[in-house]
Amino acid sequence: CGLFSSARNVAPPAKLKPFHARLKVTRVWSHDTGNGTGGYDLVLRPAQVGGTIFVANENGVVAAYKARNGHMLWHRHLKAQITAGAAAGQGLVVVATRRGRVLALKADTGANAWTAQAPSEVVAAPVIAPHGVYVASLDGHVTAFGLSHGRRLWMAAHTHPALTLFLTARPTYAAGILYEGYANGELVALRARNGERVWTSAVAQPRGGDAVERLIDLAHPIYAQNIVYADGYHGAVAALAAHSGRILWGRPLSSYRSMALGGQALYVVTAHSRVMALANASGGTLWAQKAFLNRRLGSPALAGPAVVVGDLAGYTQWLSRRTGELVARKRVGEGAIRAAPLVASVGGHKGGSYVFVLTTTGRLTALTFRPIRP
Amino acid sequence: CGRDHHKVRHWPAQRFYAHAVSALKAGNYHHAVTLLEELEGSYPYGRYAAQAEIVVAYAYYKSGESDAAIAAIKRFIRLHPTDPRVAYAYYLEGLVNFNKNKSIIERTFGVNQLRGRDSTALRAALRAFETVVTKYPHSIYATDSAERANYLIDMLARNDISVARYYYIHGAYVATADRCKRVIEHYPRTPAVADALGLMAMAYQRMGMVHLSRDTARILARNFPASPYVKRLRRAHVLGGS
Amino acid sequence: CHLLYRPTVQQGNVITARMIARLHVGMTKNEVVYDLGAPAIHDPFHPNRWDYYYSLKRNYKPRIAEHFTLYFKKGRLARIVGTPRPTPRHIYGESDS
Amino acid sequence: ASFVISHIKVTGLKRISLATVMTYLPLRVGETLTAARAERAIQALFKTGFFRDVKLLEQGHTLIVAVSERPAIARITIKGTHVIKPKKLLKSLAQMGFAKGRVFNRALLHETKQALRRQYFNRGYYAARVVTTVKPLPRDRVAVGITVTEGKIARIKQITIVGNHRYKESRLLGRFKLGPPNLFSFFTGNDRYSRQKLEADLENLQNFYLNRGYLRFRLLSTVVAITPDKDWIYVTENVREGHVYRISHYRFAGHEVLPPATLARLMRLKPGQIFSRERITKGTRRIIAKLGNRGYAFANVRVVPAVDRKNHTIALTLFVEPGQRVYVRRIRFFGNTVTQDAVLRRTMRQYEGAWFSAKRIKQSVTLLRRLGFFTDVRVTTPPVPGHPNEVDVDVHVKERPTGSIVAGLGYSDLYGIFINGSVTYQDVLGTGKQVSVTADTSVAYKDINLTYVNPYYTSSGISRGFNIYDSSFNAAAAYTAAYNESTVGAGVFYGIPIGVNREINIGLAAERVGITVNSTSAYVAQQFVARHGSTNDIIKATFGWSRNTLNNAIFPTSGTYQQLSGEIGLPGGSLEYYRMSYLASVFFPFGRQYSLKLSNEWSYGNGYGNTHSLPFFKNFYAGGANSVRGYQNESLGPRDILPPHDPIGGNKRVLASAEFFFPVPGTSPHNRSMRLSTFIDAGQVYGPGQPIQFSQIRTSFGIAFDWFSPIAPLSISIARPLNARPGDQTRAVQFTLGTLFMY
Repeated sequence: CGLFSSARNVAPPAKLKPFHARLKVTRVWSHDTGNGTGGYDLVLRPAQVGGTIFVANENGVVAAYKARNGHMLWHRHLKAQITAGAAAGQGLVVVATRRGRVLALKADTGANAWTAQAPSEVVAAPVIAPHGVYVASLDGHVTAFGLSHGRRLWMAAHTHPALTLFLTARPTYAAGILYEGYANGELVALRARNGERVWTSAVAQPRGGDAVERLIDLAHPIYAQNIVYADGYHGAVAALAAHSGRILWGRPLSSYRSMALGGQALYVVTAHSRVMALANASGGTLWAQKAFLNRRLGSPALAGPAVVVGDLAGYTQWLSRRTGELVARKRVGEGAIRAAPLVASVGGHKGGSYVFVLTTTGRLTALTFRPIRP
Repeated sequence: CGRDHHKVRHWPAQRFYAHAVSALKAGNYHHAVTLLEELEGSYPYGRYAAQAEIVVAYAYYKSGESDAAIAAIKRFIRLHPTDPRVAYAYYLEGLVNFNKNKSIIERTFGVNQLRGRDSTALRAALRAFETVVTKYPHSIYATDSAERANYLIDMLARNDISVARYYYIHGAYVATADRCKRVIEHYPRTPAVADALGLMAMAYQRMGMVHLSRDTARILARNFPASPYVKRLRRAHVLGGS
Repeated sequence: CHLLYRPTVQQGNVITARMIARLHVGMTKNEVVYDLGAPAIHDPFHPNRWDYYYSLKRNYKPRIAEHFTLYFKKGRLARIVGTPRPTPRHIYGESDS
Repeated sequence: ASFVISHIKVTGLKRISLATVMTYLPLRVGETLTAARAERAIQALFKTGFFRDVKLLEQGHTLIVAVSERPAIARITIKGTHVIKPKKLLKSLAQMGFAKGRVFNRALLHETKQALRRQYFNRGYYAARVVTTVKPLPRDRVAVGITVTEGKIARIKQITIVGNHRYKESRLLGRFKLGPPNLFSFFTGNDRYSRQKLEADLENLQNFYLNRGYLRFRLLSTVVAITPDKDWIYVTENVREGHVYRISHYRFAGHEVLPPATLARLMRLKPGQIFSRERITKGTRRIIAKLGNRGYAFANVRVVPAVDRKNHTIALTLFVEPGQRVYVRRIRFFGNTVTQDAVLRRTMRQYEGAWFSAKRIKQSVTLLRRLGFFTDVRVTTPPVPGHPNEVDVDVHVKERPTGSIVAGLGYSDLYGIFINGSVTYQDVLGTGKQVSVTADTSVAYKDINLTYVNPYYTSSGISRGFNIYDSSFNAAAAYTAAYNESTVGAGVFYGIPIGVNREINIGLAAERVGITVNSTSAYVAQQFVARHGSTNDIIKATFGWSRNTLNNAIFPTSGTYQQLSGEIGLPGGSLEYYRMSYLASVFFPFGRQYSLKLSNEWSYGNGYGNTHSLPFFKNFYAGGANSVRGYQNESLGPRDILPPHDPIGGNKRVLASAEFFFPVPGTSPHNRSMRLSTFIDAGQVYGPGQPIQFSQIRTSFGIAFDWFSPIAPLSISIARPLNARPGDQTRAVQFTLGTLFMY
C-alpha cells in the first residue's frame, strides 16, 4: 500500500471494443468556438434557431454559425464567466453567469438586448418561451424575465437540501406550463404567466443515513403528449400526467442526465453510464447497453435510426434505437461531451439533418449520417 | 501500513494465566499485560477471566501505567460488583492514585515530598481507601487502608496549614483565618488542628479582634498545651499568665 | 528599606454608604447577607457573631483597616459594635500600577 | 398471574456470575411477582448490557430467569484505513464500548459504522464506504471485520458569493480559510471542505459586514454542491447587504457602579459613527474588565438596540449589570506534580479573602509564565456553590522538564569540539531554587562554574545567589589574540524587586586573574602584563536594574525587556575599571504566533585610578551567535598590531537587531517548543580612543531556527553579511547548544 495510493472515487472507464459498423458518420465542419467549460464541471449546450447554431463559452465568448457550412455569422466576447447557456429563441440568445447575471443578445446581430439578475448562481441553460425567459438558479429559485425588457415578471422559490449535485435541471416549457425537477426529488408544474404552482409531485424520496446517501437531484424533464417524464440521481425514472402530476409509472434508477424520447421508447443514461431504452407506456426495459460503464456519458439524442451520446474522451457513440447495439463511433475532439447532441434539419439540397456536438473544450462539430447497405 | 501480525497463541486458559503470573514475578510487566489481555480475549468466560481482569490492573500499576490500571479496576468492579476480590480492587485503586505523582526521587528514597503538590490524585486515593474501610471493614486490606487514609487526611490538613502560614507572613489575615477554619471544620481529628487554632488566634490578634483571639487561644491551651503557639500567644499577651 | 516593592494586600469586605444606610437591628441573617454580603470573619466557635473587617496594605503606605461586629440573637440582628464606615471609593477602585 | 416467589433460578449464565445477576435483579425470594415488577426486572437486566435476551418463566413457585449472554468480541480486524490510523480507530471504538473481550451487540456495530462514515465525511472523503463482517467463533465469541474503501478526498473547486455590491467578491473570499487548491494547500488543507470550516468562514463574512455598518446584512442561503464523481465541491453563498446604519445616540442604564463619564470613556462611541458590532463588543468588554478589576467577577453589559429602518440609524441602550461584588474564597493549583504550592502562590498577585480582580489574575498568569517552568498556564474561576458572592480561583499548569542535563560531546564553532557536562535544574525538587553545575573542557578553554540561586531568599521576594567559577582560556586555539588567561573567582549577588515588573540587583565578587604571555602573544596582552603584572586580584561589585514585561519566558511574543548592568573593579583590588551596558528589546505581537522583536544594546567600559584603560580581557566582543550573526565569533572590531592581527575586542560596543518570529509551518498552533525567524543584525566594537562611527557598523541578514528541545535549548542560524569589508571573517552557518539568548 504506497503512500500516494491511487485511490479513486469511481471505477476506471470501460475500454472501447470493436463493433460491426452499420452507419456511416461523416464530419461536415468543425470549429473551436472558445475555451468551452474552462475546466469547470459545467454543462454548456449548443442552441439552434432556423439555420443558425449558437454556442457560449465559459470565458465569455458567444458565437453564431451558419448550420449548413459553419460560417461564423457573429462573435461576441462578453466580460463575464458564463456558466449556463446558450438558449436561443424569440429572436434572442440568452446566457447566464456565475454571479447570477442573465445576458440576452439579439439573435441576428449579437448586439446586447438586455441584462438582468437572478437570485443565485445559474448552471442550467435558460428556457425561452412565448411569455418570457425562465432561469433556474442553484438555490432552487425559478425566475421569469420579460422577453423584450428583461424586467423580472415573477420568482418561485423551492426548498433545497444542504448538499446537492452541482447540476440544476433545465425547466421544460409546454403549453403555458413550466415543469422543473428540483434537488429534493420533487417535480413541480408552474404556470408560465405568473409562476403560480399548479402541482407538486415527489418523484423520489431521499433515503439513507447521511447527506451523501440522501442526494437526489432531478434532471431536465421531457414533455410529450400530455405526459412528463422525469429522472433523478439516486432516484427514479417516472412518467407523470402533465395536468395533475399523478405518477403513471416509476422505476428505481439513478440518472443525472436528461433523457431522449422517440417513438414508443425513452432513452436513459444511468449514473454509471449504462444506456437503457424503456417503453414509455410502462417503463419496462426494452434493452440495456453496458459497453460504456463509467465512461461518463452525456445526455442522449435521437438521430434517425440511432441514439447518439458523447463520452468523456470526445467519442460520439451511435446505438441502434431498436436493439441498442453499437452501430457507429466518431471522435470529434479531445474534451468530454456532456450536453445532448443537437439534431436539426438543415434544409438545403441534401435535406438530411445534421448532428451538432459541443465538447467541454469548446469544439463544435457538425456530423451527418447515412446507413451502410449490407 | 504493515499488518500488526502478532502470533495468536492457542493456549489453554491455565497456561496463559501461569505464564502471566511468572512474568509478573520476573518484573516483566508488559509481557504479563499482553498475556492477560489475550487470556481475556480467548476465554472471556472461564474461571480465569475475572481473575485475569484484576491481575492485569495490578500489572498496569506495576508498569507505571496508572490510567490503564484505574480503567481496568473500574471495569472489574462494574462486571463483578459482589465478587470478594472487589475489596482488593478498591484498595489497588487507592494505591495507584497514592503513588501516581510521586517523582523518581520520592519513590526511590521514599522522601515525603507530597506536600504542597497537586492533590487531585491524593483525594481519589483517600476516597478509595475510605471505601475499603467502610464497605469491607473486615477484609485483609482494611487496616492498611485506614492507616493510609489517616496519613492522607493529615497530609491534606498540613497542606492547608502551610498555605495559612504563607498568608499570615504576608499579612493576609482574613485568608489565614479562613484556611484555619477549614482545617478545624474538615480535619477535626488531625494534629494540624493545633497549628490551625494557634495561627487563627494570632491572625485575630493582628486584626484587632482581641475577644476572638483570646477565646481561640484558650481552646488551644486547653486542648493542646504543648503546642509552640501557646508560648507565642502568651508572649503576645493574648493568653494571661495562668 | 523603602526601595523594596511589596505587592498590595487587600482583605475583607468593601462597605458602601448605601449598605450602611440599609443596615438596622432586627434584620435576619439572610437580609444582612443580601445587604452587606457574607462577613469576612465568621468564627467557628461564635456562630452568632459576624465580623465585617476590611484592610488594605499598599507599598510604604500606612495600612487602612475598618472593623465592626454584628451580634445575633435567635436569628435576628441584636447589636452592632464598632462604627461601620464606608470604604473610601478611590481605594477600592485602585489597582496595582 | 402473580405469585409469591419461593425460589429463584437463573439459567443460561456463562461468563457473568450468579451473584452479579442477583445484585442487578430487583426481585427477592418471598416477594410477590406482579407483571409490572417482572417488566421492571427485565428492564434492569437489559440495562446492564450483558444480555442479548432475558425471559422470566414460572415453574410452580420458582422464578426461572432465562438469560442468553451476548457473545464477547474475540478479535477486531480493520482493513483499508490510511487516513485514520487503525490504532486511533480501535481506541475510539473502545471508548464506545466496542473492544476485544467486551460484550458484542449489533446495534453498537451499526452505530460504529455510522460514526466511522461521519468521521470520513467530516474530513471530506465523501465517497468513503464502510463494510462490516461478523464471524461467530467457538466458545460464544465473534470476530468483527471492518473494511473501508476511502476513495479520494473531495476538494473545493470554487466558492461563489452572489448579491455583494459594496465589496468585491475577491476581497470577501480573501478572508476565507476555505478556497480552491493553491501552493500551500498541502500544508493548510484550505481546499478540504468541512462544514465547520465553512460555518466559521461565513460567520467571519457576517462579522466583516456587521463591523462596517451593515446591520441588516443577511446570509440568505448556502448551496454546497458536489460533482457526481464526488471529486469536487462548489460552494455558493447568496447574501443581501442591506444599508449602512449609523449610531444615532446611546445611553447607559442599570445601576452604575462606575460614573457615566468613565463608562462613556470606556465605551468610546460617538453618535453619528458607523455601526460596528466589533467596536461595541470591544467597548462593553472594556467596561466588564474595569468592573472585573473591582470585584465584580460576573459583570455583564446588555446592549439593547432600537433600529430606525427609515433613516438607517440605530439607538443603543447599554444595561450595565455589575452583579454581586465577588470575593475569592480559595486559590487552588492543579498539574503541579513537581513545583511546590508556595512557589506558585508567592507568584500570585491575587489573595484569598480579597475581592476578585480580573487584572491581578491576568498579571499572575503572566508572572507564572515568566518563571519558565510551565509550557501552559490557564485559570478558571468556578463560583462557590451556595455562596453567591464567592469564587474559587483554579490555576491549571502544565509543567516543563526544568532540569536539563547536557553531557558528552558538543560542538560550537566558537571554540570547536568540546567535551562538556552541565546539570542545570531550575526548579530543584519544586522549590523554585536554581542550581547549575557546568564543566566545559575543550581545546581552547576549561570552564567550571557552580551557580545557586534562591529566588525567594526572603518572603518578600529578595533573591540571593552564589557562584564559584574557575576558567582558563587559550586564546590561540580560539582565533583571538594569543595569550593564556585563567580566572578563579567567587561571588554573591542579591535581587530586590522594586515594582511589579522592575528589579534591581547588586553583587560582590573576588577574582584572581592570571595572564601568561609570550613574544607571539597579542601586543595588548604583552603591554598589560608589562604594566600590571601577570596575576591580579580584583574585588568586583556588580549592579543592575531590569524591567521585564514579557508575556512568557520561553519564546516571548509581546512585552518589553530592559536591563542596565554594570561591573566595577573596586579600588581595594589591583585593577580599577568599570563596565556598563544597557540592553532594551521590544516584542510587537501579530496575532498569537507571529511577533517582531526590535532590540539594541550599548556597552562602554574604561579604567580609572591606577588602571589606564579597560583591561583587555574585560573587552566587549561582537560577531557570532549572540550578537551579529553571519560573522565569525568575536571577530569584529580592532585587531592586534602584531601578526596574525587577531581581533582583541574593544571597550565600546553597539548592537542592534530586528527579528520577525513565525511558527514552523505544519506544526500545531500551540506548539511551544520551536519557532523560526528572519532577522537583520547590526553591531560593531570600538577600541579605546576610537569614536563610534556608524559607517563601521557591520550588518547581516538571515534566518534562524530555535528549538527548546527536552535535552537543551538549540539554535541554528544561516546568515549572509550585507557589508562585510576585506579582512572580516564571515561564517554563514552558526549554532549553539545549551544557551538560548532569550532577551
